[in-house]
Amino acid sequence: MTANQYMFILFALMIIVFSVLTVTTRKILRAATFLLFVLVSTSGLYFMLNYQFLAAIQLSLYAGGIVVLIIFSILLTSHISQKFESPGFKKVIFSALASAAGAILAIVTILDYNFSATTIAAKEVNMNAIGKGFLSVDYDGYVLPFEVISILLLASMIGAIVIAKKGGPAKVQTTTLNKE
Amino acid sequence: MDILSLFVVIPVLTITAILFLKDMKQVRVVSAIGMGVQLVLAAVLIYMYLTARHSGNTDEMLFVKDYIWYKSLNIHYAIGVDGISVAMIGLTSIVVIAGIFASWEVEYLRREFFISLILLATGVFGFFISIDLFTMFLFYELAVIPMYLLIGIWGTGPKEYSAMKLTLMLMGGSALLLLGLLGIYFNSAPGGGQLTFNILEISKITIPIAAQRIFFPLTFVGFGVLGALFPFHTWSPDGHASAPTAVSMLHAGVLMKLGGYGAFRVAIFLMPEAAKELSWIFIILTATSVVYGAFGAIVQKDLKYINAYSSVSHCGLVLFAILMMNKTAMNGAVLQMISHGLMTALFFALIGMIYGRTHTRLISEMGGLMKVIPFLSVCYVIAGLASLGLPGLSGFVAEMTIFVGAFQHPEPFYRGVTILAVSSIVITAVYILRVVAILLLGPTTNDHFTHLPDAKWYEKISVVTLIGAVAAIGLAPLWLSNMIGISLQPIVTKILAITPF
Amino acid sequence: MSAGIPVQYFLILATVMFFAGVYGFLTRRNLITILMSVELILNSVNINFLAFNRYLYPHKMEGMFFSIFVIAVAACEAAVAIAIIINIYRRFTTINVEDVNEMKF
Amino acid sequence: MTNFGYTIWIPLLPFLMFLLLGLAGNKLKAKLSGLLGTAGLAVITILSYFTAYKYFFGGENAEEGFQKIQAFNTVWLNLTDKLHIDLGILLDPISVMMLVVITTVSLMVHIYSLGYMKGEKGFERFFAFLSLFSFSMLGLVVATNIFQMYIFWELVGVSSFLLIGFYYTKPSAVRASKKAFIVTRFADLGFLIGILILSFNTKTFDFITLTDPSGPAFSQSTSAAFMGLSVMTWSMIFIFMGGVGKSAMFPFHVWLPDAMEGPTPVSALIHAATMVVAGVYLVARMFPIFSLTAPVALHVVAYVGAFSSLFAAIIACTQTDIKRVLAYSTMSQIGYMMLALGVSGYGGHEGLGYMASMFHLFTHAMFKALLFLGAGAIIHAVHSNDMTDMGGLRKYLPITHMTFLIACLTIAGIPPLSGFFSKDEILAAALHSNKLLFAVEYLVAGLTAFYMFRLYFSIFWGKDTHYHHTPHEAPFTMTIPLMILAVGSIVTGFIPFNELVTSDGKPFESELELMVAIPSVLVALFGIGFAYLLYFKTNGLPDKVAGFFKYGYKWAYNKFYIDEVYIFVTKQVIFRYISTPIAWFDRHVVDATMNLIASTTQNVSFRIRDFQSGQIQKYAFVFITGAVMLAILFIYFLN
Repeated sequence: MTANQYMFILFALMIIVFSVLTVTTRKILRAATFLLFVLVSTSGLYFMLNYQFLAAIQLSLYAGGIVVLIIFSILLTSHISQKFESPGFKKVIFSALASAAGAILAIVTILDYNFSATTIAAKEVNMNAIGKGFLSVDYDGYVLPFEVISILLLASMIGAIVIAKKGGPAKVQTTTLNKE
Repeated sequence: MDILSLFVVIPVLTITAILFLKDMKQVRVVSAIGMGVQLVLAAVLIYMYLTARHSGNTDEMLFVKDYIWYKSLNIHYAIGVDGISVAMIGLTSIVVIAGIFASWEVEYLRREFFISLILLATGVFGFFISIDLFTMFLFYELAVIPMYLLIGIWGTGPKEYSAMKLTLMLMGGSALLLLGLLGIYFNSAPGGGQLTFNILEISKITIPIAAQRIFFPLTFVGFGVLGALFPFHTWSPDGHASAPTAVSMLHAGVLMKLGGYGAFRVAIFLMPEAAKELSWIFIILTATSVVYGAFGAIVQKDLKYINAYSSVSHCGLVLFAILMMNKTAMNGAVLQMISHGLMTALFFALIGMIYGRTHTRLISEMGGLMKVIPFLSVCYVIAGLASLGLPGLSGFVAEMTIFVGAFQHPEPFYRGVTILAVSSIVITAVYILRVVAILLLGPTTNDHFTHLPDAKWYEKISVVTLIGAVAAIGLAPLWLSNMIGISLQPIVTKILAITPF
Repeated sequence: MSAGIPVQYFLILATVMFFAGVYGFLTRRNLITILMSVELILNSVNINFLAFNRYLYPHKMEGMFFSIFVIAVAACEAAVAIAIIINIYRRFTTINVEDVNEMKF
Repeated sequence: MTNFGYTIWIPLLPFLMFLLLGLAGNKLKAKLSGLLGTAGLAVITILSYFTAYKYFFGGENAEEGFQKIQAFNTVWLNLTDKLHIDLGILLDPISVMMLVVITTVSLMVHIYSLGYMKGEKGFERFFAFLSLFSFSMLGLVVATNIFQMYIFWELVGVSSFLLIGFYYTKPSAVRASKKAFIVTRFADLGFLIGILILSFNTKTFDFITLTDPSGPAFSQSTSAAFMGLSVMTWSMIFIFMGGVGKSAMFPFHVWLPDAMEGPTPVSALIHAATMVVAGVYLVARMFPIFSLTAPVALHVVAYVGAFSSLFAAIIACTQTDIKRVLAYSTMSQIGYMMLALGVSGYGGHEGLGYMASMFHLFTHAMFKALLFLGAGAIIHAVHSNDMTDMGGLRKYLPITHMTFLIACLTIAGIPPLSGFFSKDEILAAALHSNKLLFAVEYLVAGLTAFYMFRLYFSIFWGKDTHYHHTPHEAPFTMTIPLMILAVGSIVTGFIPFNELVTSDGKPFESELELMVAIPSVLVALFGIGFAYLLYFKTNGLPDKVAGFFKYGYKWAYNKFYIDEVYIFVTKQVIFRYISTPIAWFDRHVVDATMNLIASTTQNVSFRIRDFQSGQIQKYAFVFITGAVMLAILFIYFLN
């Protein structure tokens, strides 16, 4: 066993264990913490796959951004000490069965399939290539999705503000009340 | 622009004009003007048609125009008229203008009311000028939808129920119809080649008999639902009873004729072989309609129900005559459509006006109205006499043409059924006279009714227009009958050419 | 760095993560935990993309770009979702999906 | 051939008058509209007399008999290639005769009405309807084809309906008008079916073609048969059914007595002189077909006529409403005419019955109109219809008395009044063909004399009733028509009908048969004598006689309960056992089926609504399970 195999096993175990814990723990803040661990481990996998840029994004955006956002919303909406009531037995069984069946099917299929290793030389993924890829209109160029995603980000930003802004129907109601 | 498209364009322009009106009082004036123009246009069309025929134009359809609007399915906006369509357009324009005047005093959502009414008229006019099956179907649906709104919003009594029932049953009919039309479409080129929706082109070929046996009943029943074919007529009493006056007029007067016209133009014309083979089934159904509707009308208590059942009876006669498949009977069928359209519109107009005064439609609560509102009462008697087939009014002409035509059928079975249908004239007399006697004659029973006002000017216009048309057809039917007769020639030729299977 | 690890391992790992997310999506009642489950699912997809890209098509960059976009979309989605969740909380004082059934007939 | 084109104005003028009075009547002064109507009719009366003179004595026809002349004809409606409805004017002996009858009686009635209806509400409406009736009746008699006849047949039915129901606020009048229309309408159904069968077989409506003994109607006579009778026989029987209805023969007579609810001039015009004889006219019009191809149908005509005349005469003896007595008497006399047609043959002296029938029609129109108008004058004076309220009126109403007596003597068949001659011809015709019918008619002759004089004595003699107002003689507008008609009743018997109106248009010889005439006069005198005994002075005899025929009297008084049978059929059978179940069936079976389809759809959708629980996790579960299952299916089973 080489070192990177150990590393892989470590990350894999962490991901599996914490994923399962994320969806089963009955305390919400713990679930968020476990999710953070999963995301961090995933970024480790990205390093192993030699996608450093992506791993960095994973760390900063996911682990640093989204999880924090989630924790904030947890703090806004839930009592930290509150434990969920455990979901119904039937629900657990059936969901577990469905998920397990899906997982087994997928795994069996993956193992059945003969992946042929490629001999083509790997392309160096450096920042230069990524930058060019984003802004190029050639083959391997992603300027259109880039633009689209930027619009999407803007839209969701505005959307999030509008939706979350205090008011809406409730506010109209209060003002009319005040008038009276 | 060709004259036929104007029949669709003018209503649309009227609707647009109404949309931008500020003053609600102008709405009805604009509607009346728009539909008045339409009436004049119809007169011009009849004149142009007769002139064209007189000058020796023997085309099956005149004023034909053809624009493609959906290429991949070969759907055209194809229009053209023959004598039958021209007659029906004339009928429609008369009934529509009478309907506009009859609803002169609609207060609630007046703008929307007139828009729906004219939209309905647009659908009807479009239906009559189309010679492309798909376009025809489109206009047909266009006519049915406003009906739902008109009954559901401006109706009386259990209007939501009635509107829903009427629309759903008609939609059910049009579902069958769509199947039938698509069936025709996919069989329109049995030898290979471009499929078509064009009636004239389809009529030149013979649809395979196996397909006809499936699609003839579908098409016929689909149109038959609208034509109140037994046992699919039950939307008619409820629908009419709940509908506002003008809508009853348009519906019974014009929309039900779409059924008869379609059954003739599509079902029989395109699939005569199956029609001949299966006619006995529908002959029994329609003859049942005729007698059954008349008997049903005898014991009704509500004026509109009486008239609805009588419509079932009279419209049954239309389909009955169409199925006899000879020139005279079909001529009678078209005449009956026109005649029934006019006189039933008259009936509903009068019922609406009487209801507007007495606030009841139960005949048992009324009596002796002749003394109080003589004008309306006399008109009601005239309508009744037209309905029971008094010579000199249109009903007689139509019924006699049908009876004589149907009795020329070579097979004794059909002649026997004809005698059954003829017997309806007595039953009709019974229920008409019953109503007239209870409603109008005798002493005035209810004190509240002793000071009712007689007809206003717009009501007089509405009623007199219709009576004038009824009497004109009744007194001088020859030109109309000939105009229709000439146009029936192609189908008669087609029927005569049928080789029995 | 990935030498000696077959591609299947990555795929199996992603599968497990994916179905863990699915399980969470099915069983959780709290909207935020459901959102977390969705994040898990998205993550597993990313792993797959990258693994395929690295092992089978190392001369291309589609997998990586796709992952970047997925992450971006996930970020948007999380922002909007949390906004909605907070709004729901204000309205109903709960974020339990089974209690939020105004739209049900 | 002489030009008769102007005859188009004979029916057209009343029609224009109807439109004028009907549309603008309420704007005109009542008196003016009455005068207008009368003047219009006077004009066409003159035209008709002129036509009759020109036709019969124009000198061109006498040699080969009177031909049928089509004075005017236009196509009104095309039906099939061969069948078309025409409107036109056909002149032949019977139509010309009818023109004279109708215009004469109608003019008399118009003049009479000017006085009788004075001050009534709806005066101009009355004259409008009278004009409509005159138009329809004239159109009927001059019809060139059977369909034209049917058209006007319906129109006279409607005018009759309108005039019976003239007093529309009176419930009994409304009922009577409704009854008259529906009963005759039912009979017309038979007429129409007859026309359909006839035209299907002969391919023509035209009278000239139809009645031409070498025409298509006759070549068809041996064709298809149904239930033992030929098609022509069936069609003739059906057509005769129309005649039965219009002429109030048994069993369609029930409407006629009730029709007396109308104003009396109307009864005189429509229900005595003109419209009710339309049935006789119809049979006469179709006579060659009846006689030559459908003798069975002709027998039906004879027996129906004979039975009706006897039936009506018996009922007439028991009624007390004077107009009803006259109505039954009308029915009885029309039965005579029908019988005469039924026993007649075609051509020459064989056609004696035909001639007699037309002769009687002519004389009957005069004396029956006179009787009704006289009755109207009486009613006008005492304001009652019931003869038990009357008595000794001869002192107050001298002119009415004299004319009424003349009419009674005429109808009883006392020579030399006109009724004697025409009745004698009928009896002679019956004697030559059917002894049973002959005997029946003798009996009826006696009964007729009896009930007419019962009426006469009860009204003008008998007890001296005390009246609230002293009855006074009617104004001259009413008495002049009475006198004119009385003169008509006296002199028309001397018209040589055997030279003018015959079955084949050729004159034949006929003389008074004393063997028939003398007994018939004796029978009539016996009837008169019996009536004199019973009713000349008030005594208990009538009650004793009634007691003697106890049940017979009761049945006859109640008109043999035919009305009750009709009421049972309409009220019970049609309303209760046909219409009500059909209406119920429609609502609770047909419509309920439609509603069932709707409610089933609704129920099903309520059931399957649970699948759409609104719970996202359930959806997700179903989605994932489905996806997994589909994956398994595609990977392992469909690969």
